[in-house]
Amino acid sequence: MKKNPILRETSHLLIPAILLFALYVQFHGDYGPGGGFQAGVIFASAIILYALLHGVKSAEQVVSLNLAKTCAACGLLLYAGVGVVGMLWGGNYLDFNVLADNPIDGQHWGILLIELGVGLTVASVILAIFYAFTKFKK
Amino acid sequence: MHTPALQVIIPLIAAPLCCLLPKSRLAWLFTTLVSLSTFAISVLLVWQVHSVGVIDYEMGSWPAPLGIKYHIDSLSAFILILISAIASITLLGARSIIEQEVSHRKHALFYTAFLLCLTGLLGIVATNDAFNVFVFLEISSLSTYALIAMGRNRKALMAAYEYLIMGTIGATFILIGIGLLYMQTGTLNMFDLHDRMPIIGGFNSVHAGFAFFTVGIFLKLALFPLHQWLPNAYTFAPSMVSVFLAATATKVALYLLYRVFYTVFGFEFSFSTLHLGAVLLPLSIVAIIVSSLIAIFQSDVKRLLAYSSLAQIGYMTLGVSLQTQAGLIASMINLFNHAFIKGALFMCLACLAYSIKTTSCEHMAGIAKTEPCVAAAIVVGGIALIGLPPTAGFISKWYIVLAVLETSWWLAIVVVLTSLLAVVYVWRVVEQMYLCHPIDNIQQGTPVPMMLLSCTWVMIFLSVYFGIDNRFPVRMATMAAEVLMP
Amino acid sequence: MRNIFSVIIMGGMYSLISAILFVVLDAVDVAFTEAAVGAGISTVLFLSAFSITGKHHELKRKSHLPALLVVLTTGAALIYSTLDMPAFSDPQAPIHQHVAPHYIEQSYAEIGVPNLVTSVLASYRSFDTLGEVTVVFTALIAVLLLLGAVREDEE
Amino acid sequence: MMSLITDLYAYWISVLLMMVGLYIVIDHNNLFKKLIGLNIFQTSVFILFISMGKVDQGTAPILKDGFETFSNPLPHVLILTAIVVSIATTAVGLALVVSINKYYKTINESEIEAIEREQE
Repeated sequence: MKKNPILRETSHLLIPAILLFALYVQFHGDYGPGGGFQAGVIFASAIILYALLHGVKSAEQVVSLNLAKTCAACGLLLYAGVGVVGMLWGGNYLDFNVLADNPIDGQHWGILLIELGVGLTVASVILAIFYAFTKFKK
Repeated sequence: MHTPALQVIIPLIAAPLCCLLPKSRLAWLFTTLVSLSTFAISVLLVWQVHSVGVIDYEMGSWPAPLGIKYHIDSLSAFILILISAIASITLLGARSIIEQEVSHRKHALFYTAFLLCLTGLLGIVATNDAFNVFVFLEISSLSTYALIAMGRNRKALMAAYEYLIMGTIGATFILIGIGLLYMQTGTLNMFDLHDRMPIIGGFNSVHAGFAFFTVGIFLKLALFPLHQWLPNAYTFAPSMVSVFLAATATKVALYLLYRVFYTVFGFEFSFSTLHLGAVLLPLSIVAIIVSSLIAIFQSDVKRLLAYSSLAQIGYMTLGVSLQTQAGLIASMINLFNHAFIKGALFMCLACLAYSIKTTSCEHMAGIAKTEPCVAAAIVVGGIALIGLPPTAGFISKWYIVLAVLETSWWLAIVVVLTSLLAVVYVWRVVEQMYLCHPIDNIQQGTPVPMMLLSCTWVMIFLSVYFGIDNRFPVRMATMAAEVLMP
Repeated sequence: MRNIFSVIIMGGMYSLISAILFVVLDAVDVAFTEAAVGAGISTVLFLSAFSITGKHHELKRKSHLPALLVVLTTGAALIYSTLDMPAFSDPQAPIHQHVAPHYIEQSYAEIGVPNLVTSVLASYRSFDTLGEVTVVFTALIAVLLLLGAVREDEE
Repeated sequence: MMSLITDLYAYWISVLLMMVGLYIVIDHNNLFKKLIGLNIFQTSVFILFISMGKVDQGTAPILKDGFETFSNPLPHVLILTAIVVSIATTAVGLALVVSINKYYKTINESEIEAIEREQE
């Protein structure tokens, strides 16, 4: 696939659109279908598409396996950390009501942050698993 | 107080941190500290349960059927302290042997997987939400598959794959069971499920849900005839993983059995309406006899102990099948004591694996001369496994025989006779160690590191200590049985 | 089917069709995920694993009886369980009574998010979702343990 | 009888699919196909869950003016989690299959068993 010019050119058009769509899904999850998980999958698939067309090596210059692993850990830490913040500010674990002055705002902040954590972890885990498979030598 | 949440959250947060650590020794130190702190918290929980009674903790401050609730009663606290204690002792001794058995670059990931497994097991025990159990079950299972596959023999991969297939079928069956119950009750909280169990109509789904729970839990518990995955998994896993799994994984499945059949379905429904006892009793007896017989003919001691574990699981379910409070107490005491005894014995094998690089019975010939400390530990552990005084194994057997005598005398004879089978397989190993001459001259192995040896002896000490002073497990088991069978 | 490649593609199609089914059953979030994960990512993973292992000739099992027995028993248990289930899409079914009405009626006042799935997923049952993210993370750790480091050994 | 079929056909379909998936898992020799069967089995369980949550005349559970009946959101949430768990299991299973293939040069269960028996 690497040598097919049509595929390569279309990918230049497609990949930014896919990334943008991933961000839309991430932040529009409160109002329509979507959320961190779906956004993460779409985000990862854009980079996987890039890797398929331009080779895993050049994709790894953008996001390396190690970076993906670190991001996955950070996403999980972000999620768990939001819960700890709720605990420190006087609520139970994962209590979002205490995150802001009124409960509704607190819930919004909490959901936004944990969805970010979900998206980050899912995108980087899927990418890292894809790398691990493609780089595996028989 | 946030103790119930912290119990699970601390290892959960520690896992992603651990995988970022660069140095293997640092990862080990970090993991050990984390598991020691979970142990401290579980001690605190036991103390709290003792002084103030049951602890409820609402995740996200949402009340129970809406959100997820943690519920720590004496049963949960009992199992939590068992898991975290075993994890701590295992990890303290684990560094040298893991350095030998697992390739150096994988260490940080290996300890991360260990922490995740610990998180999963603790989460299953602490939670009071049926679906949450499924999620944490999968966390612990997935990390277990990876840990088993780290064994050096390529058979470890196949063992892990088999376990993955069987374990996933089991978990999916549990998921179907949860779905059927949820359909008839509209809730996922365990107490709520019990209260809203349909009185008229919807019996079929509840019965089928019961059946799916039974098969799923039996698969995870490795109860005969669903045990095929266990011997290979225990035999080919890295030594320390065998120690941890043998001492905790099936115990958590047994906890799940108590919870589902006593708390969710209720004693009356499980045993009077649906005759769970009539299913459990023959399966337990067959498990005890068949597994003990197979254990006698094993040439690898690790596999021998795996089959002996299957027999011990039989004793635990036998206690449940008696349908009395005494039987339930006996089952829990067995669970607690066996975790330490089997953990200790597998740890002895870890010492041998470090020293002479094998656990096969014939290579252990004459080991008493070169490794006297390890050989002595195996003898004490073996005595506990058979159930002779003054070890914890004796207390287990004592309680089970007493409970069995309440119902029938011939069952008591079966229990005593099958203990004799244990004498046979333990004697085979002891004879090999003390009375046989070494088969060749490669016996002079690497000396066992102090840390590993002393942790082994701590486990051995505990499995003798709970035979002399059995107040803690007996009191906890009695309290737990009173919660389950009021 | 003998050809693994077509089996994988058919598996992807099965996921895609079930995603359509989920849309029909009003579960748009689930459909979205199933299409992205079941039809997308899992097919990609299967294909990349397949490209490593390559083709192997098939061996048939001699006896299908044990599998058939297990499957028929399971199926019979499930059919039996459906017999007194509430009718499909019955609004009076117990599943729609206890907790669900609270989510539908109160959640906007309590959380302020119109997508009920999001508010249940990210707030009421956010601890489950934390577990879910941990499962994903566990999968990464397991795959790296199995594949990543093996490669490094050889270098 | 007729009402039984119209009431319950949705569940029966998912039961049938589950049986197919489970059969593939247990019966097939090829480690790949076992995983695909596991996927089918789990996806069918998801269909069962989602069909439980459907309400007659209901719409997707997203609040909007003009809609009053919504399907039950809780099964959707549970299945979202379960889908993630299933892909995680698949990924780990595939990693195992690939490693098994590396060390045994085959992914047929009976061939692997034969290799092991020869060694002993």
